[in-house]
Amino acid sequence: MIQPLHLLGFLGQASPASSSGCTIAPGGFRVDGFCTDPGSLHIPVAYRSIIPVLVLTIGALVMLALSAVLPKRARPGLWPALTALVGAFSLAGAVWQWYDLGTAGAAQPTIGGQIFYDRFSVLFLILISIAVIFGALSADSYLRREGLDGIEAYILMLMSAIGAMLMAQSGSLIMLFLGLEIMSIALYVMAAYHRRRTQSGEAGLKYFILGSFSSALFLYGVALIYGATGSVEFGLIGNFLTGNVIANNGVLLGGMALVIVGLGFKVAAVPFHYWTPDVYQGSPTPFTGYMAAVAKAAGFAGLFRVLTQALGTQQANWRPIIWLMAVLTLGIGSVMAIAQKDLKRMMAYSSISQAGYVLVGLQAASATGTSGALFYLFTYIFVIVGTFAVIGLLQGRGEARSDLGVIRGLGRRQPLLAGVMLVFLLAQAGVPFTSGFLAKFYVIQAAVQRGQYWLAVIAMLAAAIAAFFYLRIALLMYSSDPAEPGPLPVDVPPADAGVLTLGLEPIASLDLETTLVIDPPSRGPVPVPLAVGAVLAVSAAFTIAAGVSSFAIDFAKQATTLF
Amino acid sequence: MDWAVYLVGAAMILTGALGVILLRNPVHCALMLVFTMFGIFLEFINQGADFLAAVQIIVYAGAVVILFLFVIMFLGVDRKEAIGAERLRFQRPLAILLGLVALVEILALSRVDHWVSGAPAQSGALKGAGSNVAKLGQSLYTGYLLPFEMTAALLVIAVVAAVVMSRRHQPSAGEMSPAAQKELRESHQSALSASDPSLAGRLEAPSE
Amino acid sequence: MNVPSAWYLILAAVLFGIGATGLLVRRNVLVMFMCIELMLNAVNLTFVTFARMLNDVGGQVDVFFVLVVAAAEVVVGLSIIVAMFRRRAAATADDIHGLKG
Amino acid sequence: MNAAYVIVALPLAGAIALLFAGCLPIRGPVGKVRDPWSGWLATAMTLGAFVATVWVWATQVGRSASGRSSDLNIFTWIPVGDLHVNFGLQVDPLSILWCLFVTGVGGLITLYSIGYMKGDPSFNRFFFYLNAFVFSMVVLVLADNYLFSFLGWEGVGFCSYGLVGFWFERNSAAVAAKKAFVTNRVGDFGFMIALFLMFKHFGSFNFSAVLGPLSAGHATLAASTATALTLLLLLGAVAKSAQLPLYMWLPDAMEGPTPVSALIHAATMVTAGVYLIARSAPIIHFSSSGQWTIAWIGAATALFAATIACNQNDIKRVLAYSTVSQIGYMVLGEGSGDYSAGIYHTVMHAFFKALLFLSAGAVIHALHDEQDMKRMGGLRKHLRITFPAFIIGYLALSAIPPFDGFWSKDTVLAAAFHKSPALWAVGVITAGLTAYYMTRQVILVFYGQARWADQSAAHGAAGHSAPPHEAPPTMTVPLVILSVASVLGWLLNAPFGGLDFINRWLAPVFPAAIAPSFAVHTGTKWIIGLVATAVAVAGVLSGIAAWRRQVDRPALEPAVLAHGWYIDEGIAAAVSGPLARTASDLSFEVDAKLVDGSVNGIARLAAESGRQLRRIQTGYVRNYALGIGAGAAVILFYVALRAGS
Repeated sequence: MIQPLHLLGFLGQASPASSSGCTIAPGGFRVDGFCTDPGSLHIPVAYRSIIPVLVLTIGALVMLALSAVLPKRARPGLWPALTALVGAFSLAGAVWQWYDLGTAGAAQPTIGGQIFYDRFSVLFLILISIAVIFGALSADSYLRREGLDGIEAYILMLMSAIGAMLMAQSGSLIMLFLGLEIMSIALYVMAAYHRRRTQSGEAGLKYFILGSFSSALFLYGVALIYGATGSVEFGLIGNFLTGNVIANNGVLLGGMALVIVGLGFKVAAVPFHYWTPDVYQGSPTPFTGYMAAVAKAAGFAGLFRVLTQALGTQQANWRPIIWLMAVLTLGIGSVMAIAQKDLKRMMAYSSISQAGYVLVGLQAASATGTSGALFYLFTYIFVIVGTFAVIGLLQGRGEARSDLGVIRGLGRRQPLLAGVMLVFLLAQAGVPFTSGFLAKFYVIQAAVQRGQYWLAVIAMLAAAIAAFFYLRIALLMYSSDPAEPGPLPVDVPPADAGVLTLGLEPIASLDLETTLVIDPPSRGPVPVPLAVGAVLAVSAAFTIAAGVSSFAIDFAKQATTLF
Repeated sequence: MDWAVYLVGAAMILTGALGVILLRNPVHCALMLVFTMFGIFLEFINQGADFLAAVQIIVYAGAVVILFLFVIMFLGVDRKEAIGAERLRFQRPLAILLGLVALVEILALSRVDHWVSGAPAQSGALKGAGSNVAKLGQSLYTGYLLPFEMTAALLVIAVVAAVVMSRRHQPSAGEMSPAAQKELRESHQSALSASDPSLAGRLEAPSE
Repeated sequence: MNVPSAWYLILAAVLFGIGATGLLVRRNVLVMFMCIELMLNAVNLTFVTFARMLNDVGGQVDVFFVLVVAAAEVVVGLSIIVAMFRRRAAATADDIHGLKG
Repeated sequence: MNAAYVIVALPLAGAIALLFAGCLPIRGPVGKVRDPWSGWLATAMTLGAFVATVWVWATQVGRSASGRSSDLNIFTWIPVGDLHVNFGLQVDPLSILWCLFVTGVGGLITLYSIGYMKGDPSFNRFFFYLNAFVFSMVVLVLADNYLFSFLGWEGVGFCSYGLVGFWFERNSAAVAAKKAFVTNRVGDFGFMIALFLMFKHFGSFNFSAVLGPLSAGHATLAASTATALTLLLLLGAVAKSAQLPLYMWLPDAMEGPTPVSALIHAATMVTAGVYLIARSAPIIHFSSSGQWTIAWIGAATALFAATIACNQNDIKRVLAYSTVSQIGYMVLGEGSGDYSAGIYHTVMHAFFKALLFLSAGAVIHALHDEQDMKRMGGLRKHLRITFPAFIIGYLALSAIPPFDGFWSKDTVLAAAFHKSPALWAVGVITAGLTAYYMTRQVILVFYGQARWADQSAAHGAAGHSAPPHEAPPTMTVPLVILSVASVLGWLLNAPFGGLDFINRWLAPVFPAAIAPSFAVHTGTKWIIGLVATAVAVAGVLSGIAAWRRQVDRPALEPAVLAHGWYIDEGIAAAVSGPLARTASDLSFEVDAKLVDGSVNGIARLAAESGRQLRRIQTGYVRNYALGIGAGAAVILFYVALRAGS
């Protein structure tokens, strides 16, 4: 059905097999299995492999151009609609890629060996496209409420998606690094986007400093791996390590360790998680959901690529590291979530704990573990984007409240909204008939298959602890409204007033720029905009559907092209 | 000759780096950063990376450090930082210990001089006929074509970010200045402590 | 007489360590940021040295991307810093701890 | 359409309808769908399920022994890879027996609740929970595989959690709910590990795949595997059925409304552990040490709980400890290898304990929520229906012939005697204690001075100046029905005259391959029966002697027993004592209602460690960077150790 598109020349050809290798002529270059002559600048570009990236790039540039042409106060809702449209095109492109690839075997690098065109990456392209659509739709009403509407947020969202896609597809450490930076830098700005909320600025700055630090560590790791193996391309590194035994593999292992640190930071694995609660709490709420979905997914895609494709031979060395990270992440995430008073912060720790399960799947280093982890990530974006969209609705203007009390009595005020939130909470708790149960089941099963009973026990214990606070939120939703004294809920976060004044003169010269509207939510029902409602409905429906049928796990299994 | 250049470069790099982390005035720090850049420049030259050396100077000394200085001046933060005082307990000794431990670990991993494993060149030989610039160019436009194109995304982000972060905001009705926010919070807290002292205590930020 | 490559690499490692330590001990956000630049430069030096040792052009090309990323990071980072510190020039990284727990 | 589906579908439909009844603008005779219509709906659904169960049972009876088991697939959940989970119903004698009394007793109690819960603001919610509970419980027993059964297992736990904390405005209710939740998580944890181990070993969760070959004698199981599985499943059973050492939640669970205590915490849910053990009999058969463990846990729990029951003053707590004790008997029977004896006692216990609880509920209702037996007395003149009902329940529980309890307990004791005379001795002593504490209860509540009168006078404005009144018919009708069942129910498995219906009914489930039959000599049986009766009568007489005239006898009420051997306090001191200040630091929004400073060790431990760990998250970005750097250094150190190998 999509066959005719093959005829279009501009889509390029999938690259021929390069495993046979070729000898590089003196002064020549090895590109994609083609051995170019010295001085040749020809490179075959398989455009089909980067359709979603192209769509997003062109979409972002067109939108920027439009914003210059259109009057300054353009029709509200135009930019989110366009962004969602671009996301939809990218999604369509990714789906086309999925069928274009068919059940091809092992992945082949294309475009100079810089990216892979395989179903593993297409799963992430689909995932990221969905996150863009959801992110744009759920951000619109929030940004308008906060008086932040404008095109920039959407451009940043598209750009970070490009970075994430490049990470997922990356075929070399440099491409991975570049994708990571594109994504992260856009996310730093998104975290700081609510400039009048000092918490948002704080989130952005902390994310930026720690992110740059971890990027530098990551980059040093890349350099060390490059030195040890002579290449930054995953395939070539893998081939080299398969064919050669390095007498002194210290530099290689050091590089591997630092790369794990850098990517572990992005996926918020303990002990590199410190930024997560602060940034998730401070960032504008819909962006938090988007960030949690995309950064985590892309970070894990990168980890899978590096550890299995490039360093698959080093399993004995990296599996214990990931094992320990998984245990710590599961434990600390669950335990610390219990002690939280702020809903966003609690969900941040919850997302840390969820990353632990994906790490369990990763450290199994098996097809089962990988497909379990892919399933986990794919279903998780619906849950986390939905959760933060609900929180965003409830907060009131200026994110006046996000303490646990804001959700009290929601079941009575807005049964549908509460029901949707309940689905998300149950999914995160891993209750059967939601996607969360199957996801946890698969990764734990992968651990059991590798004979790691203790890890399975720890993971289940963490799930048991975590169930406690998810259930607590759920119960809070369905308990009655307390008769509170009037002013109690207006909890202006201390940071908003005090953070930057410590040790300084009292704020004498007020600038209009840090003014913030703080308007706590009313006790009655909050309005649910159509776009957010659609996101919530689709997310909840998917969460249930993926929990009771097997289509999503089939999808994840078919995307497991790494083993 | 090699050794001389190396040693001069190394001295510049280390002096500059130590200067960045030890000097109290941020302007001086920025200038010491330039010093380090020049040291790197020398080491690049010494290793035959002529083109990169030039780019290094143009980008870092010409753009990055200037930007730093510009921001320092713009913010008016060219005053001294009290380096002696450290509010966070154990931060400084642990930081120095950590730096040393990490360095020792890297050296231990490389056994000081076993850095490479004899892997062959994969992207094309650096030595041999042809200029350094030509080789770089060819590699950049063939094997590294996609990353090269994608750096465009970075630049777009940089532009958008600068616009977002520096745009002035038009205040709208109902907005609250930080002072007013603070006042509101205090009034709530006094009201709270009047009604229930234990609650008010808990509303306060937890003890540090 | 050629300088053994290991010397360059050790120099880079030392520079990297100094940069990392500086990030941890300095309070001024701008200086912390300069320390990150030190770390990136150490990486650049490492790449160039490896490129020479391996006789591989790839290492030098990689430096390009580090440079571009560093430039973009500087622009974004400084604009965040400017937005946050415009009115409170003396504020340091330690003054930003409203979010915790 | 098989009627088995109806058993599951009706309570589910009721639960869904009640869930949305609050939101839908359907106008009933009284405004929206609310009391009492939601109660009638729930009752209709549960009794409908009972009718369907009877129908299924009737069709089964007509078949040969081997044809009574059938497997009905509902849908295939996950058909991928090596994991095939079908959700289906296994209709066999064991599951149908359980369904019969779950839906039957459940229907009666739902009916009773209409009167009991009248006027409660959360009337709908209560009946939603009841229907959801019945649904989960029938799923638990009808499921054809362990995983599906586990879902029901979790479901009943959730409903129990919600119902114990139904009046969560009461602090004690919220704490009790949390305690029940945490304790049950410990058990669920054992169950979950058992599931994984089972999957690893058998590659399936299906009863037919896991248990079929074993019970048919086609396969054997290594003793180590069998013991591991048995002990893990036992951990789940122990938590759910409130056996030692995880019994503490059940007495506290009496904070829930009394019908809930009757339904969930006496008749049905707490027997889920008994069901699980019975269902897993083919596995347990291969673990001799597992059998001994089960038997001794049952015997020890029976005795231990009975001693505590002797000194409780709360009318419901006496019954709660008695429930713990009686479930001990059931477990003892199963551990002794006579599964049908344990199940027989389960069914009889469902009748008379539900009766006792509902009667106690009527008493509490009559006295306007008074639960302290020391403030009752003389009620026999006022409660003309409740009193005889309670007496019947009392005689049955005390194992006085010819009431239900005597026959079933006698069967259990015979099996225990066969297993080991020591087990039997413990059982007999417990029987004496049981008769004693029940006599004490009856005397304190129904005889002697009417102490509630002066209490109400002393309390003055407490509002119950009116004399105690008998409950409405919705409450008394179930009492009458259950009374009849408590008098005549034993005929279901009478040891003579070919009346051993339950034994024969269950025979296909426990073939000789996994439950070797044994015969106790008829003479021995007589002696066992006579001894038990003598001991019970002695218990009754000593109870009368001790409590006939006095209400307070400190010598007979040592504090150590009134406080349940100080187990709770001990745990509180050991686990959560040092953590006492935690509560105030937990979310203040929540802690007013759900978290308090009392005995919740595990939750406290987690919360306290979370609180301590929060200190790491200082908010200083440089601290964070240090943490990241330290993490990197640790990993580098690790790879440095491994390098070169």
